[in-house]
Amino acid sequence: MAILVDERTRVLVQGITGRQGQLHTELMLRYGTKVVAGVAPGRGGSRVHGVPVYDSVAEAVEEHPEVNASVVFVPARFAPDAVYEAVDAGLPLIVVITEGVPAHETLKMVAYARGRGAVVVGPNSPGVISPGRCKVGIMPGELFKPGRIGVVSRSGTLTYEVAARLAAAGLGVSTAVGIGGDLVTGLSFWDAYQLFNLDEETDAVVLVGEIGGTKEEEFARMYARGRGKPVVAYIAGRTAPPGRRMGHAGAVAFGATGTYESKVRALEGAGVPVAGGLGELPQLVKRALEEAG
Amino acid sequence: MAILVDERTRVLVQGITGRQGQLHTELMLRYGTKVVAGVAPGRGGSRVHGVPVYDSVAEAVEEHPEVNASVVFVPARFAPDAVYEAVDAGLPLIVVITEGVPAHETLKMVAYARGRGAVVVGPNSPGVISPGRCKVGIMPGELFKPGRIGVVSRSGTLTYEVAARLAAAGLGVSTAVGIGGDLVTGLSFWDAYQLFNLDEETDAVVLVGEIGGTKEEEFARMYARGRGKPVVAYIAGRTAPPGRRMGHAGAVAFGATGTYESKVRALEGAGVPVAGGLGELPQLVKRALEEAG
Amino acid sequence: MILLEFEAKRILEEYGIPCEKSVLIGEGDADRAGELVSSLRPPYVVKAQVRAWGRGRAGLVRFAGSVDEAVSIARGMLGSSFAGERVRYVMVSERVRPLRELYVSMMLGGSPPGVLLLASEAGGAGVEEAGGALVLRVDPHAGLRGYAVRRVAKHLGVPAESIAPILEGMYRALWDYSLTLLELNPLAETEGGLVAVDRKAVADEDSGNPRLAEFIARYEEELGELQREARRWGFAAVPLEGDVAVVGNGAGLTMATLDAVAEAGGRPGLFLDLGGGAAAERVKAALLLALRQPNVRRVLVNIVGGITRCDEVARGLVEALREAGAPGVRLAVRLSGFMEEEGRRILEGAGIRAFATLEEAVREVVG
Amino acid sequence: MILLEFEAKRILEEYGIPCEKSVLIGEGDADRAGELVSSLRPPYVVKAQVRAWGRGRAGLVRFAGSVDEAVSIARGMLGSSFAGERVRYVMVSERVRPLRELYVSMMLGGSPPGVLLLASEAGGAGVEEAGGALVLRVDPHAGLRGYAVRRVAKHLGVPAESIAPILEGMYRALWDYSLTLLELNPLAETEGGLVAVDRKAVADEDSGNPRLAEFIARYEEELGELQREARRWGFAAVPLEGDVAVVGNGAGLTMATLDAVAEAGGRPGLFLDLGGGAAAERVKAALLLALRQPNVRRVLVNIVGGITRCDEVARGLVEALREAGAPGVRLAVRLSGFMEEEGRRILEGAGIRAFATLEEAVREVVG
Repeated sequence: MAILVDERTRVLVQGITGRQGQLHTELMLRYGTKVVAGVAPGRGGSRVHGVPVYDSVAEAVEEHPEVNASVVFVPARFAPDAVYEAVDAGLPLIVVITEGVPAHETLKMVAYARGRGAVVVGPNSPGVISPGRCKVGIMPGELFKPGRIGVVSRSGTLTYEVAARLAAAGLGVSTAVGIGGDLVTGLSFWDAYQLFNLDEETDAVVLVGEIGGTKEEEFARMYARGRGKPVVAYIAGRTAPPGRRMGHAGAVAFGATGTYESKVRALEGAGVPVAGGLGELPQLVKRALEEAG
Repeated sequence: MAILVDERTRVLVQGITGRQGQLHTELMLRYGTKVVAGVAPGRGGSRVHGVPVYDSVAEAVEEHPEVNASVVFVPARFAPDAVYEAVDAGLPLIVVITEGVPAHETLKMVAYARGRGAVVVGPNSPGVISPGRCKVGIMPGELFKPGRIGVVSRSGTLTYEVAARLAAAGLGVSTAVGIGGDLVTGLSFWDAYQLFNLDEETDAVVLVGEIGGTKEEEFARMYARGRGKPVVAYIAGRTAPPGRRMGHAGAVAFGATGTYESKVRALEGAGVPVAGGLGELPQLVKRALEEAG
Repeated sequence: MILLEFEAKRILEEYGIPCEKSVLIGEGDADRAGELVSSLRPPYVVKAQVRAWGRGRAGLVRFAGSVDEAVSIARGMLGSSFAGERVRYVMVSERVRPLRELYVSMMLGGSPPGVLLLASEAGGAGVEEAGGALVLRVDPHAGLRGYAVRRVAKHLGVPAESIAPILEGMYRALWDYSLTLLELNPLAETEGGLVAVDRKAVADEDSGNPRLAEFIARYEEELGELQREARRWGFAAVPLEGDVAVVGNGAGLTMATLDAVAEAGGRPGLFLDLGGGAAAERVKAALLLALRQPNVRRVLVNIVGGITRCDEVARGLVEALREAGAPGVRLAVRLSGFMEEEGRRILEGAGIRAFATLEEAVREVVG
Repeated sequence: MILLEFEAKRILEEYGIPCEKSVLIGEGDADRAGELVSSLRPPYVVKAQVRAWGRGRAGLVRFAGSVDEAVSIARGMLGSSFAGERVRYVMVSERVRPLRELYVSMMLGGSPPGVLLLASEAGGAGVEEAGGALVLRVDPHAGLRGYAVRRVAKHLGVPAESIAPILEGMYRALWDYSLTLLELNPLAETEGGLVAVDRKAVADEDSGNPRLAEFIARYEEELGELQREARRWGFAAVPLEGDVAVVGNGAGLTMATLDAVAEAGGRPGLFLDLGGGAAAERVKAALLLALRQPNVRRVLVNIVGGITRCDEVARGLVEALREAGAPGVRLAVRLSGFMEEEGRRILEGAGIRAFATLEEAVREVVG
């Protein structure tokens, strides 16, 4: 099963002829992902690593009606357009790798997608991977071992680090979802958690948060109301100074909003153990699994 | 069963303290409709014909979680606001009686409602009635006899006329839906037809159209692709001059768009018999029922 | 409200959509017409500014090679009549020679409702028959996205860069001016790029949009006494050519009544929709208004009571007749629904025959 | 980007939101300060314009009874430092006496994402602890509707007519200026109505919104050499107080590395996120930049390879060290993932120790 992507996922790459698009099409194919079509306006008819390219999503989907996910590599300026195009073509899952999409644009495009039943992961996401089955994104597949832990994260490389540490502790991953490092993203922690809750192949969930915004607090509020499978968290940025953007557009704490303390208080208050450091995380996961029986 | 409204419908009246709101709250109650709450900003705490009034839909729904439909009587200027409020409160059915809502506003509010799974009937609708069970609107209930014919119409009084003629011919109505006389409305002919198709208590559908817009043509296009229960149509405005607004905001033919001929051609081309006059309609319905067996 | 062509052109130009050079000649500009046209380069197209469709076939779009010819045609058009409208303005344009005539329009419609974008390679008079138009539904929350523009460009065989500003301008104008239809036909492909050489626009009168004020004012100048009075009472009135005034409550019902009259061989002379819940006073006003129309010799009143009370209607009719007398006018009334019996009694007490069915009433008034 | 208070005030005033009268005193205005303040009526509030939160507790918001006192306070503030920022502007405002201090803010957030509207009766410094705030999610496609305004008015106990223009102005400003946060705290209830007497705004730097140009220019003037250089390379760099430069690839990873350093007792002196897929040249630039910081005596490089190739990173580091020499700087490198072995070989060939785990590398650099 896993969540969002698996063996049945058939991927369309939007912006397939760009540098990133080409590179990751190759890497996804090599991982075993079924990349069946690409889109690049004005480049229809060509091929990238054997994948046929179309001028529009509508044309690609007409030729490849099996497409059920899209991954967006187009530049920030054109990324919203790509998402609307994918939604209008009826695609149910759209993974946006692009960084630098204006937050207000994201707000509108996510509302649009949700209203039409489409899930947007990202923007500024490393993608989604169900280890050994399907990777729709840019993460190094070899760091992810198959298993029964769900991972949901605002970060890219930190997710790889976490996956590697879980693997080293004998814990594999059912699916790892990078919801994206922006202030506004499509999929929320809670959305991903709900999917993991329904997934028979996931036993516990690792939430990798960071300072800035209120995503972790929102998750904690929802989790406190009706928790399901056990969750263990790690929050990056404990020692980051307030008011400074720590790399990600969403990683800034202002006043009392988005601080490390606020997030830890909310999560622990809701019953989510928070690891003091990355090293503690695998133990916490194991303990949670034991407690859940 | 019927469609949209029945014995289980619990109604909220938005704009209950206005002249129309008060009058029709009384008439709906008299018909047997379960009107359980009303809204009028600043008038919370009062009662209209025994129905408690609240300042906001949120408050009304908190006190009356059983509410599952709203009927909007507020003036055109405030009607979109009322619809957004009802959608945001999670109501699944919103019947807008108000006339004169700007078409572009309707476009946006309908898109909003659809994206959140809410059905908007109208604006400029006489409402929805499932004879003998529930009336959410302003139609004279006594003209509608219970039965197995679905009626969907752009008109108010013309619908009553049609219902009376059906009754005189021994044909009752399962549900009659006034989709509204504006150019842009929430529920389309096709939406209503799909509901009738799923309704075990409807055997055939009468479509009452009129000149202007492309609603009948759109229905015909969809019906031609995959027809279900038999449909018989009547189109008003055969002799209306082009370019003139015939009462309804939507009832204007321009050039080749929205003409009587265009609609009849589309409907007949799709296999929908169109009555030459109102008098023919009941016979056509009976014939359609016989042919359907 | 259908806009006049020059009004639509002004809107398009405001959004930077390329249009041909033109001048407008009003009824008061007859003396300056030559001077105005001289500012343009020949040859010319002279177009009567009317709201109705089909002016081309009626000879109201003509070509002229010289200033004098253009002015002479324009003078001939001014003051003439087309489909019940007086020609108050004439537009003289520089004639554009298109390589191809394309068609692009946007209108509100569709299910779910949105902005329907239509594009066709076969613009000009033939577009309605041609078929094969591209139809895209633009969702109001998505807006006109780049991919839609690219699809239109591909369909029309023009570069996306050249059609993009036109489509974007049209889309913004549609929202800014509350237009329910904006049509460029033809959109001419020329050596110098795309030019919108003819256009139609329809605005939503219910919008309350202040940008329409100038256009509404011009429209209202054209209204006759009938429509002014109707507006005041909140009736919908449309003057027609025949002698039977059709008065009903509700737009659909009144249209159906009109059709029934015509079907029975009568000639409708007035469409008058009372709207919902008409009280005696308004009914009286409506009947008096109908009786005042010089062409009206028969009146058919068709009421299906619901909100409207038949007894109120009857009272209003009786009062109107008492006031107007209406000698030589044949009146038939059909009452049905709420308070029908009481209404019929009132009418019969005043010597007016009331019918229970539309068919009977039509026979009475037409026969 | 956090806006300065006076920038936020200008935006609010543009949208007709009532603010107190104030003057702005820049570093170059010291001579004219008295004249500027004299245009206001005493008493005064003197506020240092800084981007960081918490200036009140730091004594950077002070009251003054006279022009001289206000000017003297302002001069004292100008050029002083707060949380690493130099005070370049001081705002002197007429002091408003509130009957009540309310709180209203709008920010992007929520799930599904929207504009979160927060309102509290307990404005002022206590808002964060007070709780009981009303939180409404405004959907971008619905916009700020009348019913939401009425709910806020009811919660705050103010007439809807008085709060409506403020909320509507804030909402429009949020979109027009690409603000991710706009906060009025306190929104003072006074005899004369509601007045926004303090405010905070944060704008989305990624928006490309031309209306932010002036604010961005002012922000960039404040940037030090470090941040300018980092921007040029597309790195995210934040100067810190300690002596350990932390260089990583990816924001979350670099933050986690910072935390690990602090956890082990080290004092981070620089946060530097290389971003994804850093090639040798960029890695070299990053290390040189870190080494140029006067406070930096140790460097921890933490790379989890994916898009980023560990061998490229290694090459860049070796080149930077060859160029800078870096006498007396302690360097620890952790390489993991794509081309890890190759990278480690390159580093060891240049006499640099490479670790496989973060913990080892941290011990090396901190211990």
